[in-house]
Amino acid sequence: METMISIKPLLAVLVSLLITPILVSSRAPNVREAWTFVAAVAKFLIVLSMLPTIMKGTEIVYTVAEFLPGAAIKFRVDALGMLFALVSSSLWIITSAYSIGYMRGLKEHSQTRYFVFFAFALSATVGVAFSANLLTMYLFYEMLSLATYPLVTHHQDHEARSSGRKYLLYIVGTSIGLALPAMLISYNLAGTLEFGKQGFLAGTASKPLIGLLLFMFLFGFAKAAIMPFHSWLPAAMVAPTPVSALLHAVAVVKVGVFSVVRVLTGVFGTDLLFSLDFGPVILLVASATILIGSFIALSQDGLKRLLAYSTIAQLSYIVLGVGLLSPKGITGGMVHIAMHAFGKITLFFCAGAIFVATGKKNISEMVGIGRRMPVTMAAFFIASLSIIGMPPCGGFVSKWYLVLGSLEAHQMPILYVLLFSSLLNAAYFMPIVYRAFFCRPEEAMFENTVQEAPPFCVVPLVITAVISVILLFYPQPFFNLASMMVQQITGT
Amino acid sequence: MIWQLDLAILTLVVIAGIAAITVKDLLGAAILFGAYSFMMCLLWSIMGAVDVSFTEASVGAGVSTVFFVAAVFRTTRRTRD
Amino acid sequence: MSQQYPALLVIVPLLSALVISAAGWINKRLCFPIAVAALGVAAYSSIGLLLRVLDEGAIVYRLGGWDPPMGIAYYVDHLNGLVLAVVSVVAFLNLIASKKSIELELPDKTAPFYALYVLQVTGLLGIVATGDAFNLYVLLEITALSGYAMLAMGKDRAQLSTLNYLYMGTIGACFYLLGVGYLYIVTGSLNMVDIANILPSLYESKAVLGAFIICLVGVWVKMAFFPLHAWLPNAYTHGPSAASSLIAPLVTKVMIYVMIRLILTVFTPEFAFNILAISKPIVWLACIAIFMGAILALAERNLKKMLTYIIVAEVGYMVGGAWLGNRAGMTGAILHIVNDALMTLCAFLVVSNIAYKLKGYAFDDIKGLVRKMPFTMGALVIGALSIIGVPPTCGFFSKWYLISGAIQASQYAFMVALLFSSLVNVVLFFRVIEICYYEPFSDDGAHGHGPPSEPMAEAPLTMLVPLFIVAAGLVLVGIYTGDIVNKIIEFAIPQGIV
Amino acid sequence: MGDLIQIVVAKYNYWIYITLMMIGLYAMIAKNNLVKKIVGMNIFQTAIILFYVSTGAKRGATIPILEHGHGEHGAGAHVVHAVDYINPLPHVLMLTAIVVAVATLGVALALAIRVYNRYDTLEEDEILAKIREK
Amino acid sequence: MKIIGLIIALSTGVLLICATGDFPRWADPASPASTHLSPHFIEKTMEETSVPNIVTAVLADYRGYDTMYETAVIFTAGLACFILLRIFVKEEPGDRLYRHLLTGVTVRVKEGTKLPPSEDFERIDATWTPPDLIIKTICRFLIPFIQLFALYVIAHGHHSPGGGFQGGVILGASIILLAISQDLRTSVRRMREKLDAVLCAVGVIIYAGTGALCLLLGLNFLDYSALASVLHCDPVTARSHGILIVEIGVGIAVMCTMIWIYNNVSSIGKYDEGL
Repeated sequence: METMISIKPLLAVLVSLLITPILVSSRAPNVREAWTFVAAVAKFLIVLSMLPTIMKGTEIVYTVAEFLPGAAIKFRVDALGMLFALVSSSLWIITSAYSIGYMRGLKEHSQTRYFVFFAFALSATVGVAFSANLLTMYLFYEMLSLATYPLVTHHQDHEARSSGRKYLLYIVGTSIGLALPAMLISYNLAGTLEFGKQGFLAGTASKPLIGLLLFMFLFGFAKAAIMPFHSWLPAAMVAPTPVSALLHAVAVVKVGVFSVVRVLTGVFGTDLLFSLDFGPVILLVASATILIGSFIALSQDGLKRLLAYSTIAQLSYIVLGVGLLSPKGITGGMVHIAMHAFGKITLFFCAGAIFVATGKKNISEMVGIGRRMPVTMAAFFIASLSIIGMPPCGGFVSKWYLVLGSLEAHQMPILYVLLFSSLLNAAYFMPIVYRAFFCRPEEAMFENTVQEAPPFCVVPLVITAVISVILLFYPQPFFNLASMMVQQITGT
Repeated sequence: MIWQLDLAILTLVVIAGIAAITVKDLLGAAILFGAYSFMMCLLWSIMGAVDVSFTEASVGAGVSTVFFVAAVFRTTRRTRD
Repeated sequence: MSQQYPALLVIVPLLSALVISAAGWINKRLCFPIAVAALGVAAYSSIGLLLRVLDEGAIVYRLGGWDPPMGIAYYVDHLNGLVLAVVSVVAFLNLIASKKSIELELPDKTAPFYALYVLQVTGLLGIVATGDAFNLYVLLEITALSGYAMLAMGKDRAQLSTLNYLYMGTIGACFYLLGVGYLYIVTGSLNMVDIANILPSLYESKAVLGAFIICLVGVWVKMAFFPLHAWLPNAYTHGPSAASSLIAPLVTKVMIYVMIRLILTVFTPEFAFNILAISKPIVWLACIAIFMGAILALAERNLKKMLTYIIVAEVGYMVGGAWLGNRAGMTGAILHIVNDALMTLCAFLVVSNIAYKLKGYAFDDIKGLVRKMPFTMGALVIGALSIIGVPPTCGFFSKWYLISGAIQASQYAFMVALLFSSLVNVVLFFRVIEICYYEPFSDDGAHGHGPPSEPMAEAPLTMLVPLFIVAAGLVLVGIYTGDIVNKIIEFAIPQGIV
Repeated sequence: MGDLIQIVVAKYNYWIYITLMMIGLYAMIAKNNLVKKIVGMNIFQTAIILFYVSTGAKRGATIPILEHGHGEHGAGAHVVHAVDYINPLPHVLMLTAIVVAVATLGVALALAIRVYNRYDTLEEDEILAKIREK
Repeated sequence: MKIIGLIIALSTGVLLICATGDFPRWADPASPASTHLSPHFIEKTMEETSVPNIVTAVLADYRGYDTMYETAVIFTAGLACFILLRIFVKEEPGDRLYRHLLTGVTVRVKEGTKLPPSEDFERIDATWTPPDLIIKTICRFLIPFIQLFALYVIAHGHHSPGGGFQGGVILGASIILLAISQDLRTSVRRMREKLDAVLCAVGVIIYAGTGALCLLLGLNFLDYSALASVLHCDPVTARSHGILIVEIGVGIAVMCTMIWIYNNVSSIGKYDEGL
């Protein structure tokens, strides 16, 4: 595994930070948004430019500052990080387009702050993706938590602030209370924090201590919304929809789950987890989250809250995949990061578009909306298929690999969990689509004045929907990255 | 040195000290503190610390007491303990 | 000239303080430039001194030309070189920042105030630099007296709380003096290094033990270590902003330094950690201090007073770290002296900016302040992040060392206490931030929607620029932690401690 | 019993200084009147000075002023024996301590006067009551 | 509170008593305190500084650095009392009382109008009480002698007990005595506030300046032997002279500070008639 030193990762992280002064200083909205676009595209291109190198199996490394032996501010781009960075940076472009439409459509206040912290959040996300050790990851993780706080509390009213408090309490509380001490303990055990191919904790501590650390890490990154540390996510739905879209489909929750995956593979190492057989523990937690999340989603009427619970459930697929500790399972989990991202962001976009166009938030009020907003609801349909994991959508690929993985690992119960949860997904998505399209005209709650949302809103969601279809037939970029990573991990 | 004298003065010092913090009148306390300091400086001169006792005589017994008295005149003599 | 840095460091401020107080009777406008020049020289020579120490190791400066232990000598090694630099730089920045607020709060007493200010800095620098146990006491008193005078110039109940501070401070200083006396009667010496050389034969003596305990208690009173902290919050809260923003960052930290010096140099670590089995109880006490400080801070509805309670908690950090008895903990304590001085300075400068523009700094007064003074609030956020301990601000790294020290010493209670106080700090500061950013400045503003109605009325530039320098310093120190630790603190801790 | 008396007699200065220090400390903590506290503070400090001076005492020695010193310093030729003179160092330290004590006293009194001008009483509890009712 | 105080005091006492157990016998010539450093001071002082009064030598030379700060402490205290108490009140409008010194009649001057410029009127307050004749005269008679004695104490500190502090305090006390026996205005007329305050600083400056001079002359701070080149004498005598110089500085500083503190305390910073 040869490595090359390049400043590109740092650039990829900084590019969106560097524009923040311009954003702050620029008074004219057009200038501001133009710059946002520039940054987004630049970030995407930088990430993309690293792709070939990674595909060649080379790793890109860059050390910023070292303040302790083994614990530096250091970037390393490997396949997994690449996968995640690709997803988030590409989606940022689309989301910023969408948020322009959304924010202008609703004439939201203090948009500058919004865009600035959006940029912050993206830097942090890519930083997490490229971090080479726990310390760097923790740094950007905290940065993300703090940068998203103003976005969550964007409306500044009482509800927003109380849920902001909840958000901060959960996220920062767990990261300081559990992840930080876990990190320190493992540093004092192993003397390093560098993610290794097979982790660095192997053979340094007794089984109970490893178990404790596993627990602390698993729940310490509460952004992964593993139950019982999940309830911040529905609360955070008060944020403007683009925020929910990006943060809860892409940035925040994915960062959380990405961190968990990183820790499981890079700190503990699959072999260690396997030998001490902690796999079942992870599987138990994950599948519990999946089922409970889906059940709660069934009972939701607010569209965004429903999506939030479905996110909670879907995230645990990824953890589950890694918990299977079998190559195919891990591959499936990693690919699911991408698949779920595209599917879920489409759904959020749709919810936002509906809100912009009609001001409706609840499912029960959306009868017959498909007639008025056919494009939106078509996209919604496709995306929900992807989430359920049915062809012709990308979600199918990842689900398929998860199933294979569970077979490979001889975890029959997990197989049932997967199938059952897919049924549940269908059970809470399909009624919406059904009501939207197939209802008698007199039931329709919308008069003819209602139109599609502004193009700025519609185009992005169409794009993402299309992409999530394409991903079924052409999942290679993400798939190859994932399988490369798996090869490195398992050495097979 | 004459240890009886030394002992006597030591006792006197303690008595003066206790009296200074127990007397129910701040002016009295100030004066008793002056007495205390003066005993102290006698004690030190017995121990041969001439410079110290000289300083204590001028500073402790002299100026400090004057400060106390001035302050008490400017505030009040009343005290509950 | 660089041979004379240790003397210049202390003498220039002293002389200029005298000149200031004399010049005040001739022309008030002379005072500030003189003070700035003096502290500038002090800062320059302290940094030069630190560089020299880094080059050629510890420096001994014989005052009066007498060899220690006959005369008084300055010992400047890596430890106090670092602290000297911090003290002088902090004092210098704060002086520049406080000019306006001094002129606002004490219009007719500026000259003596500057004189007292510089005297205070002189005392602090002397305490840090000196190698003589009794000399330290005298300088302690200079610091204390000038501090009382400055703090008592504040508003409402300042005098009363300062008087209590005076009682406690005197008790503390006298205890320290008594401890030195006990050391003197058994060793016959006052020079720290000399005492350290004589002590090993006397480790069993009860007198040495008594001396150690008395000194420690005295220093604890001075540094407001729980449960001896009662005087601090009121005294610091009601003082004038210039005074509290000088005293709050420096005095407690310098007393921590004194404690570490007592442990490391006077009563060698061997005695403090191995022969006496008191480190565990003290760490427990530190945990209680941290908990209490955090909880009391939660109860406050006043920004400045909240900060004073945070100081109490931070003192707990450093005492606990120093008494963990291992290298990591000691490193964390020393590093935290630097960081906490900067963090506290940042926070208190913010408070003095607020006090300069607003009538008060209670939570009700600072609603929606961000629209009025955005830059100050930005600095507050950075300071808050550092106090919470979010990377890459410096607060995180000292906490890192402290916690790993706690883990190595398997003092998990201390670790828990640290994490707990970090969490409480999150709550504290995000409460403040929420109030400052989201509360409508005036009641008519409907939850801050629509364009900000409040015109910007930011503090003058002379107050903002130092604030920004400090805020930037918080991040820079954080990034260069590695160098500070490996180049300075490594050598400040004797090899005996592992 | 006998050796107890021995100890008591051998160190009675120390016992007395401890007593005085306890008196002072008690006054500083327990007294309610601000000026009384200041008196206690001074007693406290003086007790410590007594302790130091006692450490300097030396049996069979005279005050630390050289006898043949008068006249010009050629007299330094006279040989001086340490046992003949009391240890001067504690005296020096205590000169400093006395001056510090009086300095502290001045500041304390000034503060007490300020407090009195504000609250019109020197009793701590009454002051606190006034603050609370404000 | 009393209970807590008692407990704390007693526990401290117990601690100290325990610690006292290992002390050397009181006044034991063989105790470390008398054998470690002091012999050097006692035996070497004469040849190193040519000052017979060892205390003075150690005070102002061996540990001169301490003493400089002790002077600074005094100065700080004066400054503190000043900043705490002094109130610069405007001459409040209203009638003023003057007293004719020879006849003792009190004249009330209406607001705005002025008194004919003459020496034998003195300004008084409503609370003015005539000073007792005997006390006044005796103090007037005593004060010069007190001051003379103080000067002697300062000057003769090399050879006999005394020195800067004691002399300074006595000098200050003489002025304070004047203020008590007559009134503050009289003493302030002798010793103006401004002069007093400046002299405080000057006193300490003399001390620190001497040290700085040594530093400029190429030796360490406060190393008086550097003065030899200035005073044209051998280093040892230079030390002796240096000690004298700084003692004078200390005397000035202490005197003025004592007066300063007294004036502020006794008149609550108003500088009226005082007690």
